[in-house]
Amino acid sequence: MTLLAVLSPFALAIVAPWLQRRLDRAAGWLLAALPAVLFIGFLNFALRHPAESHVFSWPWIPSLQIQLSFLLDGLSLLFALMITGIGALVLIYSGGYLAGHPHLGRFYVYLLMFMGSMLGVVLSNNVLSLFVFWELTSFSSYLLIGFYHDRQASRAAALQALLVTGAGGLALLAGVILLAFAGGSWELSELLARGDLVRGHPLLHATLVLILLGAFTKSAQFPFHFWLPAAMEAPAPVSTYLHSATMVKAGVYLLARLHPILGAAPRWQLYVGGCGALTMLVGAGLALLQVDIKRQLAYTTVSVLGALTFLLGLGGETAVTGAILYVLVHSLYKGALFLVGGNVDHAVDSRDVTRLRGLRRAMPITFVAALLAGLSMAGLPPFVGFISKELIYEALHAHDLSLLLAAVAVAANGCMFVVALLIGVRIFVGPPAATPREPHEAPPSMWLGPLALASLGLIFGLVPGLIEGRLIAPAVAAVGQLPATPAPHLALWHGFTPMLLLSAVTIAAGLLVFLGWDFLRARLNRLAPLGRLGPARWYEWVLQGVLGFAHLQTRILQSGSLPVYIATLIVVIILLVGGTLLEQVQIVRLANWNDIRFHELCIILTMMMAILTLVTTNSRLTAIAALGVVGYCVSLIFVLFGAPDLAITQFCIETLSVVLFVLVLYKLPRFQVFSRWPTRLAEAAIAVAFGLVVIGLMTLGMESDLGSPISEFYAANSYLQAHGRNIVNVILVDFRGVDTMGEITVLAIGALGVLALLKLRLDRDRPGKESS
Amino acid sequence: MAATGVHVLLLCPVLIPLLGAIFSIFGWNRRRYQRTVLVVGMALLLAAAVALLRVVSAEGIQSVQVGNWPAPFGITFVADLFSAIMVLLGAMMGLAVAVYSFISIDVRRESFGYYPLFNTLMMGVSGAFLTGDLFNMYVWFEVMLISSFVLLALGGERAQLEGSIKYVTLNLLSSAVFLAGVGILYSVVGSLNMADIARLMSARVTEGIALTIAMMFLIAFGIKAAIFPMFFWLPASYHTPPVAVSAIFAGLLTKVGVYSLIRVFTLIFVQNPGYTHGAIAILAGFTMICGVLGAAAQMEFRRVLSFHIISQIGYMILGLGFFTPLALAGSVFYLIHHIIVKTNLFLVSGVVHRLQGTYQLKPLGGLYKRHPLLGLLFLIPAMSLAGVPPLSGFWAKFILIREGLELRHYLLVAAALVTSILTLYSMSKIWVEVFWKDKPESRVFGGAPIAHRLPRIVWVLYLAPIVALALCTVIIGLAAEPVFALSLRAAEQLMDPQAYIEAILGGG
Amino acid sequence: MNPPPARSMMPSLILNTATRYLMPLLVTFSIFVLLRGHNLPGGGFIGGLIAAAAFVLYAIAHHVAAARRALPLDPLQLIALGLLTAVSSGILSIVAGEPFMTGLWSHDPWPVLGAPGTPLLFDIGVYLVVLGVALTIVFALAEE
Amino acid sequence: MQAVLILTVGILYAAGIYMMMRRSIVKLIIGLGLLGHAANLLIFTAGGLRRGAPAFIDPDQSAAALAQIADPIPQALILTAIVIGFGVQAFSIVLIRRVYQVNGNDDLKHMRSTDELGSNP
Repeated sequence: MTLLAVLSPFALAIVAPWLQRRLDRAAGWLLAALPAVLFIGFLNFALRHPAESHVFSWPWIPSLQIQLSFLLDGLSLLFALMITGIGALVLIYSGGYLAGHPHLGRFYVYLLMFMGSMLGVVLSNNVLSLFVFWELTSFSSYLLIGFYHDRQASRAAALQALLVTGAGGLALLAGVILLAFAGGSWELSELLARGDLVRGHPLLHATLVLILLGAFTKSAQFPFHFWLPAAMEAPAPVSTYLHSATMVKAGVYLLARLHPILGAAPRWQLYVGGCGALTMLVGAGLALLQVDIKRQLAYTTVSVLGALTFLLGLGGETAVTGAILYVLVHSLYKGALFLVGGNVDHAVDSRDVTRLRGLRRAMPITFVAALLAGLSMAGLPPFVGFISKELIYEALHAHDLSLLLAAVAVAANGCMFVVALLIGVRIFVGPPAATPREPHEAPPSMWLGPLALASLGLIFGLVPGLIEGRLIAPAVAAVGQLPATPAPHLALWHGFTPMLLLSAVTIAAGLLVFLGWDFLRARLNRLAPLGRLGPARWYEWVLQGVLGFAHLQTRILQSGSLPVYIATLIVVIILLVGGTLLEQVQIVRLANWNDIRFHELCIILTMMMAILTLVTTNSRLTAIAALGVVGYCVSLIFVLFGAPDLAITQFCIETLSVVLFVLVLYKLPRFQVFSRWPTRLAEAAIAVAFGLVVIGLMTLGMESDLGSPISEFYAANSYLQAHGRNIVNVILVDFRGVDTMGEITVLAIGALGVLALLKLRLDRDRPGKESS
Repeated sequence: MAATGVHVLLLCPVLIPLLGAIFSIFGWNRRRYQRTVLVVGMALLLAAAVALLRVVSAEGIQSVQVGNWPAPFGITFVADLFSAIMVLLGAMMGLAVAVYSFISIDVRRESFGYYPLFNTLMMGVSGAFLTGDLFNMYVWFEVMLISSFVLLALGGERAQLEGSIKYVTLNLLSSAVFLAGVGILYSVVGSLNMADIARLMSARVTEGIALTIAMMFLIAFGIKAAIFPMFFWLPASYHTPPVAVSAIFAGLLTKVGVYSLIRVFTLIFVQNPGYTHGAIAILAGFTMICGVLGAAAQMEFRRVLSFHIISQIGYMILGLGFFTPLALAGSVFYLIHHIIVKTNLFLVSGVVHRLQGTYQLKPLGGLYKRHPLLGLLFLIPAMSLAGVPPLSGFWAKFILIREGLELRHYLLVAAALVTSILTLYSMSKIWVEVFWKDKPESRVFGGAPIAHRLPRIVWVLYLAPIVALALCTVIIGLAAEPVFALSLRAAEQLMDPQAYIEAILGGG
Repeated sequence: MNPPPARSMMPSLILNTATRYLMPLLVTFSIFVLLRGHNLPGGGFIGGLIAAAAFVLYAIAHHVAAARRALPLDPLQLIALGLLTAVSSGILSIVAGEPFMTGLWSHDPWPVLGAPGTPLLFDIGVYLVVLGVALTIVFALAEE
Repeated sequence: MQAVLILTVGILYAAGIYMMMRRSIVKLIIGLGLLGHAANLLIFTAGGLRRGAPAFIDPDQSAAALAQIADPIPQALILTAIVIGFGVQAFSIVLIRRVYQVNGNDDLKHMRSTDELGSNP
C-alpha cells in the first residue's frame, strides 16, 4: 500500500494534463480525490496502529543494497497526513487560483510529482531512496518556482533554490553514504538500532556536518535561508504547499528522523541548536521589515523553521514534543495564511500590507479564515498555537541557558505576533482603501482550503485530545525512541506558571510593536543597506566568482592557439613519459656505436642536412623537397636492412606525396616567421626535450633482443601453409589481412575526403538546410 | 556449427558497416538508395550487437581467429561483456543518428559521401571495440579517425575547416604516440596480441619499463578520450559540423578512447596500480573540474554540451583510477548512461537550431511555451546528465561517489560533487535560456529564420530517435538493476585478466 | 560531377604519342607486380600505384577527361569494387564454413599464377582500391 | 648503427615537433610528415636491425638461414602505417589548402574563432 501511495501521484501526474483539458474547472476537484483517499488511508492506519512501526519493502537495485522500503511509524505518518491532507486542499485551490491559465495542466503535473516525492521522503526506510525522493522534491520545487517562467525574477529564484538545495543535497548524499558505511546498513530501521556504531565511527563529525548541510539548506536555515523568500515568486498554492507546509520541513523531518542516531553526537546541540536559534531570530526580525504579505509570511516561516531546528537541537522530551506539535500547528496556520494571501492577491492584485485595508466586507469568508489562522499564529488562546508556544517555553525553562534562550524565543514570537495581526486582522478591518482591482470574495474552491486549515487550528486548540494520543505522542516516541508513553498533557491551561508569564510578555511586546509598526519600519529601513552584505549577496558573489573563474580558466586553457595546444601536449608527454622513464628505469644507454658503415653514414648525414634545411629554410619548395629527401633516405635505410617491400612502398608514396604537395601548395604564400625568438627558443627546447624522451624510450627495447616466437611462426608457415615466399606480403594479405582491410578503407576514405573538400563548398554555394 | 555462428557474429559489427560503405559508394549521388542502405545496415548492426551481447552474457568471452591462424599469431576478434556492451551502444547510436540524419543533413553533404563516411565511422568504432590485437586497434582507430576528419570537414564551411585543423593535428599526434607505443611494446614483448602481451608482461618486462610504456598509452588514449590536459581538440571542433555529426561524435569517439584506456589498464598495465591508476585518478579529478568550468563559461548550446563531454569523461576515468570492481562497474554504467544521454542532447540541440536558426543561447527562447514536448525531451537527458535521481546519471554518479568514499579519496569525491552541482547549473542555464525565457526581439540579435511549423514527417523523424533515447534514459534510471548487474559482471570480467587470456590463448 | 573541360596539363606531341604505347605496357607491368607479390617484392599496393602512374601519365599527356574515358570505371567505383573484392575474399571463407579470411587454395595450379587462393583475390582488391584512390585524388586536383 | 638510428629518430621527432609549433599551417603539415617518418623508423629500429637478409622464404632453406632474416612483423606494421599515413596526409594537405583559401592566411593565430568565448555571462 505504501508503494502504491508513493507511486500513485506520479502516475496521476502523467494523465493530469489530459484530465485538465477534458474537465477544465472540475479537474482540480477530481485530482484532489487521490490525496484525499490517501489521507483517509493513512489516517485509518494511524488510528489502528498507533505507536507501532512497520517496514514494507520492495527490491529495487539489490546489487547496491537499495530497496524501495518504507517505514510507517508515528513520525512518518504525521508528515504523510499533512502532505496528503494539505495536498488535497491545495489541488482544489489551484484549480480556482490558476483557472484559465494555459499551463494549468503542467502545474498539476509538477504538483503531483512533488506530492509523490515528498511522500517518498517521509516514508522511505532506505536512506538512499530517501535521498532520491529528496532530490526530486528539489527538482519539482525548481519547476514550480519557475512556473511563471516568462518573468526574469521567477527564473532567477528557481535557479537559486535549485542550486542552494542542490548543493546541500550533494553534501547530504555524501553524508548518507558515510552514515550507511558507519552503520553497516542502508535501512533506517536498522540504522536506528545501531546508533552506537555510528557515533563510534571516526568519520562521525564529517557525517554529521554533511547531513546537516543537506537539512539546513532544505529547511532554509541561516545562512542558507535567502532562497525561501525569493521562492515567493511561485504561485500561491506552491508557497503554501512546498514553501511553508511540507517541503521546507523535509530538513526538519530528517533531523527528527536521525535524532535517535545523531542526537547524542558531541556537536549536535551546538550546530543544530545554534543554527536554529540564529535562524529563528534573523527570520523573525527580517519579517518585520517586509511589506509584502508573502514575504512577511516567508520570513516568519524561516523563523519557525529555525525554532523547529532549535528545539530538535535542544533535545529532551518536552522540546521534541514542542517541535512535533509546532510542525503540525505551523502547517495549519501558515498554510491557511498563504492561501489567504493568494485570495487577496487574486482579488485585488496587490500584496502590500501598508496599502490594503478593510477587505472584510468584500471577502467575509476569507476574513474568517485569516482571523482564525492569524490568532493561532499569534499564539493566543484558545488556539492550538497557544499550546504549542507554551510547550516551547516549557522546554526552554528546563535548560541551563534558559534566560538567554527565553529572550530569543520571546523576541521571535513577538515578531510573529505582529505579522499575524498585520495579515490576519489589519488588512481586513477599517475603511476600505483603493486597490488596483475591486475586491470580491473568492470562489468556494479557494476559500475551502484556508477555512478548513484555520478551523482545525481552533478545533485542536479546544480539544487537544484529538491529536495528542494518536498523532503527537507516536511521533514523539519515534523521534525520542521512547516507549509510546502518553505525551505531556497538552492543554490550554496549566495554571500560573513561568510559561504563562512569558506568553503574556510576548503578547504585550507584540502589541506594542504592532501599534508602532509603521513608525518602526520607517526607522529600521534605514538599515536596509546592511542587507547588501547578507547571505543572498554571498550567493551572488560565489556564483559570480565561480563563473569568473570559469571564464578565466577557459580562456587560458582553451586559448584557441594550436601551437600552444601542441606545446602543452608535448610538455605533458615529456613530464609523464620522460618523468616515469627517469624515475623508474635505471639503465639507459646507447650501444653499438662502432658498427656503422660508410654508406650508411652518408645516408644519415644527408638526412641530417635535409632536416636542417627543412627547419631553417624560407622557401616552401625547398622545404617540400627536403621533406622528400628525408623520405627517400628512409627508404634507402629500409633497403639496407632487409625490407625491399617497405623501400619500394616508401619510395612510391614519397614521390606521390611530393607531387601532391607541389600541386596543392604552390599557391600558398611564402613562409613567414611569425613568432619572436624567445618563443622560438622555448619551443626548440621543448622539441629537443621531446627528442631526448624518444631516444630514452627507444633504448628500452634495446636491452632484450629476443627472437619473436610470432616471427618464427610466420617464417615457418609462410610457405607451407600460406603458400607465399614473401613473408611481408603474406602477413599483409593473410596472417594480418584485417589490418590491410582497415588500411585500404582508410585510403578510400582519404580519397573521399579529398574529393569532398575540393568539390563541396557550402560557404560558396547557397546555404543548405543547416549552415550557420 | 554453433561456434561458426558466433564467429560470424563477432565480425558482423565490422563487416556490416563496411559493406554498407561499399554499397553506398556504388550508389554515389543516389540519396534515397544510400539512406536505405544506411538504415538497413544500422538495423542489422543493432540486431547483431544484441545477439552478440546475449551470447557473451550467456556463454562468456567469445573470440575468433581471423584467417584461422591460432592466437597469438593471427588477429583475434574478441568480445567480453564490456566490448559487447560498447558495440551495442555504438549500434544504438548509429541507428538513432542515422534516422536523424535523413532530415537534418543537407542535400549537398548527402551526395558528397556522408553515408559511406557514416558507415566507415561505425566500422572503425566497432572494430576498435572488438579487436584483441593492439596494432589492429591502431588500424581501427585510424579508420575511425579519418572518417571523423572527413565528416568534420564535409561541407567546407569556415568554422568547420578551422575546427578540423585542430582536431586533425592533435588526433594525429595521439596516433603517432599510439604507434610509437605499439612499436616499443613490440620490441620489448615481441607480441601484438593483447592477451599474449598481458601474459608476457611480467615475464619479459621490468616494472619500470612497463610503467614508462603505460604512460605512452595513457597519453595516446588520453588524447582520444579528451582527458585533462589533452582535450583541446574537442571544444575547438565539436560544435562546427552539422548536428548529426556532432551527435555521433559526442556519443562514440571519446568513448572509444575511454574504452581503450580501460582495456589496456585492466589487462596489460596492471603492474603498479598505485602509480598508473593513481595518475589516472588525479587526471580524472582535473578533467571533471576543468570540463565543467569550461561549460559554465560558454553561452552556446553545443559548446556547453561539448565541454560537458570532458567533465563526464572525468567521471568515467575516475572509476578506472579507483580500480576496484565496483568502481569499474561505475565506469561502465557511466559509459552506458553517458553515450545515450549526450547523443540525445545534441540531437535536441539540432531541433532547436532547426526551429530558431541558431545555437547561441541569448537569441534563443520561448520554446517551452510552443513545444512543451521538446522541453520534456530536453529535460530528461539534461537532468540525467546533471545526476538528478532517479535518472540514469544519478546511479552512475552514486556508484563512483560511494566507491570514492569507501576508498577515502575525499578530494576526488569533493571534485565529483562540485562538478555535479555545476553541471546542474549549466543544464538549467540552457533550460532557462532556450525553453523558459521568452524569445528576445530578433532585431537585437539579427533576424534569424524561425520555422515554428515543421511538416509532420520531419517532426516524426526528429523526435523518434530522441524519444527512444530518452526512454532508455528513464528506463535505465528506474530499472537500474539489470543494467547495473550487467556492468558489475563486465567489471568483474575486466578485473580478472587471467580469464581473458585463457579465453584467447587457451588454458596453457 | 561532370568534369570541366580540362585541357592537358602539358601538351607535347612526343609525350602524347609515347603514353599511348606506354600505358598498356605499364598496366600490364603493374598486374605482373601484383601477381608476383606473394613470393617476391611487389603486391597489390605497389602494383596499384604503378597502374595509377600509367593513368596519371596519360592524363598529363592527353586530358583528364580522356584518362577518365580510358578507365573502364569511375575511380570511385573502382574503390568500391576493390573494397568489395577484398571483403568477398574474406566472406568466401565464411561461406566455406571457416573463420573470416581463412585462406582457401585451389589445388590445381593455373598457368602463370601458380595455385591461386583467396589471398590473391584480396590482393587484387587492394590493387583496385589503390588505383582508384590515387586516381580520385589526382583527377580531383587536376580538375580544380 | 642502431645507436645512430636511434639518435636520428630522436632528431626527426624533435624537428617534426618544432615545425608543428611554427604557427604556419604549411609547416604544420610538413612537421606531421616528419613525425610519420620518425614513427616508421622508430618501429623499424626498435624491431631489431639485420643487414641484407630480406624476409623471403626458400622452400629448401636451412633453419639457421631462417633465423638470420629480418623480423617481418615490424615491416608489415610499417607498411600498413605508411599507407595509412599517406591516406591521412593526402586529406590533410587538401584540408590546409582549403583552410588557406577560406581564411586567406597561413597563420594559425588567425584561426581562433571556434575557441572564442562570448562575453562574460
